[in-house]
Amino acid sequence: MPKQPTKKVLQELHLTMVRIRCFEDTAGRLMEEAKIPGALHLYVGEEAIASGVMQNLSNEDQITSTHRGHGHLVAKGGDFSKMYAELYGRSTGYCRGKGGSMHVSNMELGMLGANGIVGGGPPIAMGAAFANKFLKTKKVAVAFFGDGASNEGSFHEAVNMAALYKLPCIFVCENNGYGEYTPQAKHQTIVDVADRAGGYGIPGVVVDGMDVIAVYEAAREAIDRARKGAGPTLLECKTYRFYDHVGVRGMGMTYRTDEELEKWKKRDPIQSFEAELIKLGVMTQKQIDKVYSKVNDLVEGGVQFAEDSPFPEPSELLEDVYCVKGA
Amino acid sequence: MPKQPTKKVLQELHLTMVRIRCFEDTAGRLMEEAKIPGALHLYVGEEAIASGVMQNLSNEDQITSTHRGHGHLVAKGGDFSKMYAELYGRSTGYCRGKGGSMHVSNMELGMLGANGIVGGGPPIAMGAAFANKFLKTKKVAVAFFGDGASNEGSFHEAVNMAALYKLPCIFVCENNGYGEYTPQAKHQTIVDVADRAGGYGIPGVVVDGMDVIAVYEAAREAIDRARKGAGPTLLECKTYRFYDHVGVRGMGMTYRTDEELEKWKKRDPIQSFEAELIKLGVMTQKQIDKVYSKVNDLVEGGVQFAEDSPFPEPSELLEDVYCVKGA
Amino acid sequence: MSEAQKENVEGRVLTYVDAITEGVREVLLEQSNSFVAGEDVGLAGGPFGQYSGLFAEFGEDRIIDTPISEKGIVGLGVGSSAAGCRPIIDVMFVDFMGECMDEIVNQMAKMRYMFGGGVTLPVTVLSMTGAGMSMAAQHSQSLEVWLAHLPGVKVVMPSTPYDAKGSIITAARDDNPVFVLLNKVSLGLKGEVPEGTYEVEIGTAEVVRQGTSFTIVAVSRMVHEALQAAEILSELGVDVEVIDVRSIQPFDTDTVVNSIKKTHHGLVVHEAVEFGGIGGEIVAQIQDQAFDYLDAPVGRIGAPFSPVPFSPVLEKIYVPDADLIVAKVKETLGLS
Amino acid sequence: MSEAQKENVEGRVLTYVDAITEGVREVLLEQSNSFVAGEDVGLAGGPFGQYSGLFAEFGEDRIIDTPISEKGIVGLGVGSSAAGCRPIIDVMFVDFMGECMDEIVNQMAKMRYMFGGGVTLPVTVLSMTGAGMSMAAQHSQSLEVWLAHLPGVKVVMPSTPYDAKGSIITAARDDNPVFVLLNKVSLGLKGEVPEGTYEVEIGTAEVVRQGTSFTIVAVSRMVHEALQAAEILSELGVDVEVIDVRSIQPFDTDTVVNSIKKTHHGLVVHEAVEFGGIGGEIVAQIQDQAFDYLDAPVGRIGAPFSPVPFSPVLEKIYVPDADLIVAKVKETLGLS
Ligand SMILES: Cc1ncc(C[n+]2csc(CCOP(=O)(O)OP(=O)(O)O)c2C)c(N)n1
Ligand SMILES: Cc1ncc(C[n+]2csc(CCOP(=O)(O)OP(=O)(O)O)c2C)c(N)n1
Ligand SMILES: [Mg+2]
Ligand SMILES: [Mg+2]
Repeated sequence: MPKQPTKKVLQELHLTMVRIRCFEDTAGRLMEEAKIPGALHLYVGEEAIASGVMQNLSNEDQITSTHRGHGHLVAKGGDFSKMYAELYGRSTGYCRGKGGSMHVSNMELGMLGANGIVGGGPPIAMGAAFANKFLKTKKVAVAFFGDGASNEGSFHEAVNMAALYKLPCIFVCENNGYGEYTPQAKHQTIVDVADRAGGYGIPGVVVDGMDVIAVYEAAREAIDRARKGAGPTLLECKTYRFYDHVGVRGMGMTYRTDEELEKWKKRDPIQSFEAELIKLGVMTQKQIDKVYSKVNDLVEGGVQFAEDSPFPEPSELLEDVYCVKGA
Repeated sequence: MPKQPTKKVLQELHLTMVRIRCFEDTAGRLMEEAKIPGALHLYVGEEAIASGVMQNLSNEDQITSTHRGHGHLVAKGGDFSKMYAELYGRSTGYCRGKGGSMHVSNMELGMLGANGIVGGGPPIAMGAAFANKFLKTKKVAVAFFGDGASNEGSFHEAVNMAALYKLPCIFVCENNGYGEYTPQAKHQTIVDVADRAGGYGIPGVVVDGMDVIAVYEAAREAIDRARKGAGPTLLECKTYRFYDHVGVRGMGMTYRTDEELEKWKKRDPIQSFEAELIKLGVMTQKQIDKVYSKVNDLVEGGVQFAEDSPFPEPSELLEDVYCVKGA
Repeated sequence: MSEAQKENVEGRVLTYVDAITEGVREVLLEQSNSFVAGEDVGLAGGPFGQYSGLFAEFGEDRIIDTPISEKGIVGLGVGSSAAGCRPIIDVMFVDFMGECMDEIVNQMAKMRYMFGGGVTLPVTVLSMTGAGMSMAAQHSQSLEVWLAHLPGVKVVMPSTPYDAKGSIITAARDDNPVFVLLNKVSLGLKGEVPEGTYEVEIGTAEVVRQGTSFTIVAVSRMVHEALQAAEILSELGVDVEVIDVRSIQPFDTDTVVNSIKKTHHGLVVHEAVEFGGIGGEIVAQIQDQAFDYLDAPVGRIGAPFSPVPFSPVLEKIYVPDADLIVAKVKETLGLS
Repeated sequence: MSEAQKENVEGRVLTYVDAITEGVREVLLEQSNSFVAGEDVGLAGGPFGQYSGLFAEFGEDRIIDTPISEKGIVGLGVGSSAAGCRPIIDVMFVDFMGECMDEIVNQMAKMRYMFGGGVTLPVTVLSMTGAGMSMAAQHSQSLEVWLAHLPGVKVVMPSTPYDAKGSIITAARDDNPVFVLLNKVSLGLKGEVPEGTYEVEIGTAEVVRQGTSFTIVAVSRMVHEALQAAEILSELGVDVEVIDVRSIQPFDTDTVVNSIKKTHHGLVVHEAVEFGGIGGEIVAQIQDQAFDYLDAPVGRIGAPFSPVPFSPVLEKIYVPDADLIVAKVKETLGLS
């Protein structure tokens, strides 16, 4: 049996989840109020995955994210001000306003980008892991992707190559049971995406994605394995998104039942973890409340920063297309 | 235990293999003599696969082939004259000289083309199988592909979709241990490509690709299953190519050992089958010799036909780009 | 839409998105071997609602939700059309064509030719193009020139509800692979659309505004910007003719060249990146065939040389509009 | 190659394919974080022998055989270059780009922009283009315009051994994604190649033959056909200037326009399908910037509108050559 995470780790896991939840709740509201342009894919309900995995990574380690990428960047240490500014399309954003929600990124934090292309991340993470091995660093690269993305050819090619070269690469499938509005059973015959691991001769692990400790432990094992040079793991986390595919209420489509949603909401990764924390005596309700109020202050500050920030200048349009030597 | 194939079937299997071998031996010689332009990928050594599979198909059933496609078309009933004419780039060829070795095809025989793109076939076969089901025919579609091709994203997507829709589609992996000059162990970690079937919830079957009866039986099972509506099978046939990747002696690269080649040649699918036929009293050596002489007459006739045939007229260059209504 | 056709319309108005749905529906009614396949085209009715109601009407056998597998989806179109179906394939955004370009360039476009005419692929591909919705670099592109450069496929880009419906029907009746590239910013655009089936010939441009002193050749949504520009310019005494190219492969050179011969001035406008876009092809054809008629170089307007930016302020500058067209025409004519 | 450079060469002659090898080798020697990855680049030395000897010299850590997985291969290039390497990625034939177009168009080309400049991708992609070897429709294409239309990548097409080696070195030193598209029919072509490292600036064309009365702008192997045509034409009294564009993205408009201003006549020649090819872009730029200098329309020669046919007799007609260029120039000048 693995040793119980320390109190510090438990508190950090909690903080990360709360940070994601609060960031996303406000982002969703702002989108539905049309203050944030474009489309947001919110991570609410899935916080345990990014939090549990990222707890094992340093800023040096890389991740590739998805269209549903805010949670990953928050968990990687993303600054709310720069994130909201990016969602607002302001020049102070992480991408100077050029990327927006679907491309928010920060190389200093090892976040190689949210990605608007389903399946876009795995080949890039595999490539980063290749560099890590080539350059003899001890870094690992983690590719997050959805159940839907596991049907893209890019996933297949990336996992095969990572396995072949024994790269320090972890493939984390966030299986929320749907690709957009299509349930898993209508896009693949298997129940566990992890079953695909066998086709590449790597371990496939299924874990409860609503249980942050379970994710943390499983990710630690996979990451340790990768760092030791033993190659990739396909780690599948079963989860659910509490909001719609896009935004909070989305387009009002009826592809999921209320019962199903309610059933999963009862397993809210944050609420259940908080109950556990209190039971274990790691945190009191008061301390928990304080976490929220601190985080909500950061949210408010971040939104304010974004709204106060300037839009990019027209001259910025043609910047950053190429790297100009000496510039 | 499945019932023993009839004498007629055994003789047909033999004939098909001999047809392929003789066609290819001559084609290879003609290429190396620079009589046939371009590059040929010869099927010698792998005859048992096309022969065993195709014995279960009618002209109505479709196949997609590979760059190594002559054997598939021969086994599907391809006419030597039209095939050689195509390899020679003559207007009497199956593709009016426009396709050549890598694109030789014939829709009347259900042969949806050799394909110069590794992994090009599986999505097309899946699509044909989709039509078969949609149109409620009883046809099946078979995708042939190599071990190397199993690493293409197109393979992954096609198998997943075929499994999802339970299509009458059979995926036949001709695992000859190499993708061009790269041994299997250097392109994937698994030994059996059939292991990938689990990732799609379909049966994966490994069979000795040098044993035509084994291929015939396994293919029959998979094809029966598909025709009954029970969905696809991934059927892997272990084989070896006796010639180089391109042509007979190829580019003289030293990526395989002579010992390896000799070991496999001892398992020549035709020679060992002939010994078996004689032992079983199905054919005499004399009858076998007669098969060769008949087939060689066809080869000679085919080559003669090709060499006597005209090249396409310049005006044909711009024909067949589009289907012109009423034309 | 010609004047004659307009008369038959009797004022039935639909949005562009509803016209798409209606076009697809007519095809499904007409051709029992046709079906729609793509990501979330079924129960969800397509990400833009462009297939809404079809799942209920035609059922899951004919409106087929696919996995997120663009290579598989296009392969499904190629294989099933070779084997007797007339599929309508949805590639959600043209940006995603990168995922299935092999199936398009090496299989769909070339199979008939490689087979010496031995196979026919009556497949229609629908996909959304265009910027203007803050969807950033991977969901806003206009990559039509890739396809127009590809012998073996046809490419149409309807700008109106009328053309959207008619083009889909015509494409589906065509025995060749046809791409119908739809503009996502135009989905709410309203226009007259007749009931029942009708065709919009592939390969013919339409003069959507008559004029005598300047020709604007516009692609897809830019037609509307050009028409707006023409109104502004008419106040300045410039009588602009606007041509909706409608089809970029095959391309209706004659209609364009004849107009230029009349007006002696031309400007080509599209949303795609200017460099390497279809505009260069059109300009090259014009100068080749109307050289002696030109009083000034034929201008081009396309997107600047960058990916599509997310920030609305940058995207607004990025996408060509009526103002830019007016400015360019004035510059060409030396008006201040 | 400029005159100055030529003087330093001292007659060292290499084939185009050996120049490629040498260019790659120099890069590997110079940059310890560079490696080559692609299908059969290792032990086999590349399907054209273009990497031969490198596996023996640099070992399997730096010359990496990959599975047949173009999406993975290009993804490897994108991810590893973002993470500190300077990869040289081999996409065996440019025809296979269809398999990895997403990784090129949506990731490699846009990542820096989408990240607001936050990432640098010093990746070089080598690939073979061109027809003429009876390799049929899927192994003979010239798809360079797809890439030239794509903000975020650079595209060079060396026509000589000198340029092949120098372009590879320059590309590998560039901090941007650069495609070096090599011509497979030119592999045996001989030319002077200096030892050691040197650069061929990306984005500058080269006047490879001076002339006064006609400008031929040629891409890749067509440079040699143009030079041959120029010899024939000189006997007819036409003094042809030949420009090797070398780089199509960025494109050296000035060199081309300046030449046209001198000769008043232009013809653009490339091997890619004419419709939608880079020729249209070049013609559009010329007529825009040298309109008043033109005595005749700028001509274009590209492949006809069909896939590349297999049959040698058809392929011979298909690929543009010196005879066709001569005929076109004569036609433009009204010579019989
Ligand atoms: C290549 C590509 N195809 C389709 C889409 C449209 N799309 C965006 S998100 C999505 C669903 C993704 O499902 P999944 O991978 O399960 O992630 P989830 O949204 O459930 O987190 C789709 C189809 C896309 N962005 N990219
Ligand atoms: C998409 C694509 N990538 C690469 C190639 C080059 N190529 C031709 S054959 C081949 C090897 C194929 O190996 P496998 O699938 O095992 O078939 P085999 O040749 O062994 O029969 C390769 C890499 C190609 N034709 N298409
Ligand atoms: Mg999902
Ligand atoms: Mg093989």
